[in-house]
Amino acid sequence: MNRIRRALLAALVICIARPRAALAAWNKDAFGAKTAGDALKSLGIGNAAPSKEVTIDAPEIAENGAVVPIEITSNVPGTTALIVVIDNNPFPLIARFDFKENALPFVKVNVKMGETSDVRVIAEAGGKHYVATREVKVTIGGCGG
Amino acid sequence: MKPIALLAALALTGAAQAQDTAKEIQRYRQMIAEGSPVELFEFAGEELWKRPQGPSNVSLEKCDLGRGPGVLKGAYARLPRYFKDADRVMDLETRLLHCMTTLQGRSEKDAAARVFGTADRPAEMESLSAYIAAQSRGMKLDPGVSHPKEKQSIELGRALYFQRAGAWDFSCASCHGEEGKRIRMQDLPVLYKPQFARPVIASWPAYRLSTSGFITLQWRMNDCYRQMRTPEPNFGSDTTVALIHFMTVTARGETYRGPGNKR
Amino acid sequence: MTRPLILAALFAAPALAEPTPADVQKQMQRDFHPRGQATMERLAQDGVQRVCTETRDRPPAQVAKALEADQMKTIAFPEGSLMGDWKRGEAIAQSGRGMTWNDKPGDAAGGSCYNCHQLSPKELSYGTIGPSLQGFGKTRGTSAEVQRYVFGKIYNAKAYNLCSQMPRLGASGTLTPEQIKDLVGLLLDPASPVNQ
Amino acid sequence: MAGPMKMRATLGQGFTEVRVLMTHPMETGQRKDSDGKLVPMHFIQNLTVKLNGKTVVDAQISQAVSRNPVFSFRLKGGAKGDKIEVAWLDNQGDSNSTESAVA
Repeated sequence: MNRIRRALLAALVICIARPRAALAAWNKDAFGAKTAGDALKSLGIGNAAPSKEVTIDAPEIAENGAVVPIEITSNVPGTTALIVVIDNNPFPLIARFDFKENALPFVKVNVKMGETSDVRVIAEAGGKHYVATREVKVTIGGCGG
Repeated sequence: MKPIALLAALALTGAAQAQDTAKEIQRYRQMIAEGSPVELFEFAGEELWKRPQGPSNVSLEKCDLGRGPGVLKGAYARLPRYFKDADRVMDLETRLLHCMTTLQGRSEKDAAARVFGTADRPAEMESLSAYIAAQSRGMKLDPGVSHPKEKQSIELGRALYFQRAGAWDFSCASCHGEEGKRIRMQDLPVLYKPQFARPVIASWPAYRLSTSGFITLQWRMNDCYRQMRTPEPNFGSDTTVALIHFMTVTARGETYRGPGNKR
Repeated sequence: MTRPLILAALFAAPALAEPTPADVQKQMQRDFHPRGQATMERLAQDGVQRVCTETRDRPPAQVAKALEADQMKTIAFPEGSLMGDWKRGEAIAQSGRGMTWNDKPGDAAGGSCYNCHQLSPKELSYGTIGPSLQGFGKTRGTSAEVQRYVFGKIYNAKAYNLCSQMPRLGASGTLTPEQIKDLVGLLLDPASPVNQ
Repeated sequence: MAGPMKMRATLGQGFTEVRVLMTHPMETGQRKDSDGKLVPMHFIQNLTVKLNGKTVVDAQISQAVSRNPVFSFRLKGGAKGDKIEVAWLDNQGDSNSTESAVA
């Protein structure tokens, strides 16, 4: 009886919690932060150690800041999340990817850059943080096509 | 924006670094090509190709792009060419317009009402171009060159390329006439010379990064004439087709690798 | 069996003849429509455009001389100093607006100068169709003749080099004489960034 | 009113590569339209990748991801026919998802 009740209750909780959890999962404070430091603080990231195990593949020069391709990977064992920060963007936090056991800590995506800036990628593994930094220069062009 | 600081830094460095810059920009373009949303347009185009429309309520699937009704594989690489049923040379967009009017029973006015779209609302013609052009990837550009009307069209295209007109006396060659020139930072290919026409023509139509829209060769002709300060060319006119035809013939033999990506 | 071949040959012969500028103009009249301020008259070639098209920008010296002299007559040189405000000149040089079918006729146009020329060292996004004009006034000074030359060249480049790729910015009604004076200032004023 | 999505999942060397394209304006709220009015913020915030029904990637993203986002992810192992599902949710409550089998 008790077990059934508990199971029902659990199901109910899941039903209610699920859509809300999906919405709440977007970290408003972190994404609304105006500096990289504040954004990382909101994500609970303090000191991140520079690491060669975190890699950022990005062009050194992007002709168009509206589309800057980046490819990020972590070879730190047990990486569970990758966080992307672009220091000079008005809202520096770009993305947080959480990986479950069947996913490799790898993402390729196009991002917007307002100006030349450092791109930082932080890997989370076993409660510790590791960081890689890479500068991408943004230029403009002529009249196009 | 700090492009100025960047460019200053670039200007101060030597030739070796200028070469690195070119290499890096090349790498940027390569990465862009790998992660381009161009497939979204191909996908939307496929739906449009198969969607019944117009008074006849039929799809474009029976449209003959030169290789027989409904044959898409390699069709784009063989355009522009002469079509007997229309008795004229047509490029892809002109031919699509023809199919919209003949097969779907739409008026030309309706079918050509909105041929250039925006990022928010791509034009039918743009998505269809993406879908159809993609099915010529890996094939050699082989536009029609033997029919008298094809020869006529190529010659007209060549003459148009050098025709000075408009409020600013420009011809196509005013900007695209000499090697190694650029407008602002944009390189200007000399499109009557094969070595320059080949890579350019082989990547049109294309996704345009700066506007997030899809652009076609008819759009390119239109917007060049706008900047040349002439009146507006009619969509699918002999003039626009002849220019596209001339440049495609100049690029003949190149392997088609579009739809591409433009800045 | 030979008949189609002969027919094809008959067709092919006239088709191969290269269309003349007049033929092309006729074709364009059929294939364009007016839009905004861009009227159909713009397709009609004047003598300069026709000669430059026919000769692929290499007109015989005699013809060039005569037509250049005609073009010189179109230039309305204002009285007094021709050197305007370089700051306004810089803005005009930067702007690429004006004369297209989607520019409003009354709005101020620009000279599109940076599209083709290097001018101020601060602007690194410049074109290379025309020569670099960086430091232009440094060696030439600001004498009345130099001012007159620069004003005239911008007003009607074809008066100095018949088949130049540069638009006739004054003669075409793109820029006002006041705007051209500001561009003269940009090129010649010792305080202009062009001469730093 | 979500536009088309497209996904391809292919077996790579020791992993499955998932490439997904989405039609989305990713408006930053700072861009002005042709009338000079600010276009309201409109961007994808959450993205999930599921492998055979189980979430494997859970992403939160900002308006600084480029218009018409294209993502690539890599999943461990994987076999032909495995079901991949990608879904997104934006700040205006719009959502979309797509499904495909590993090829």
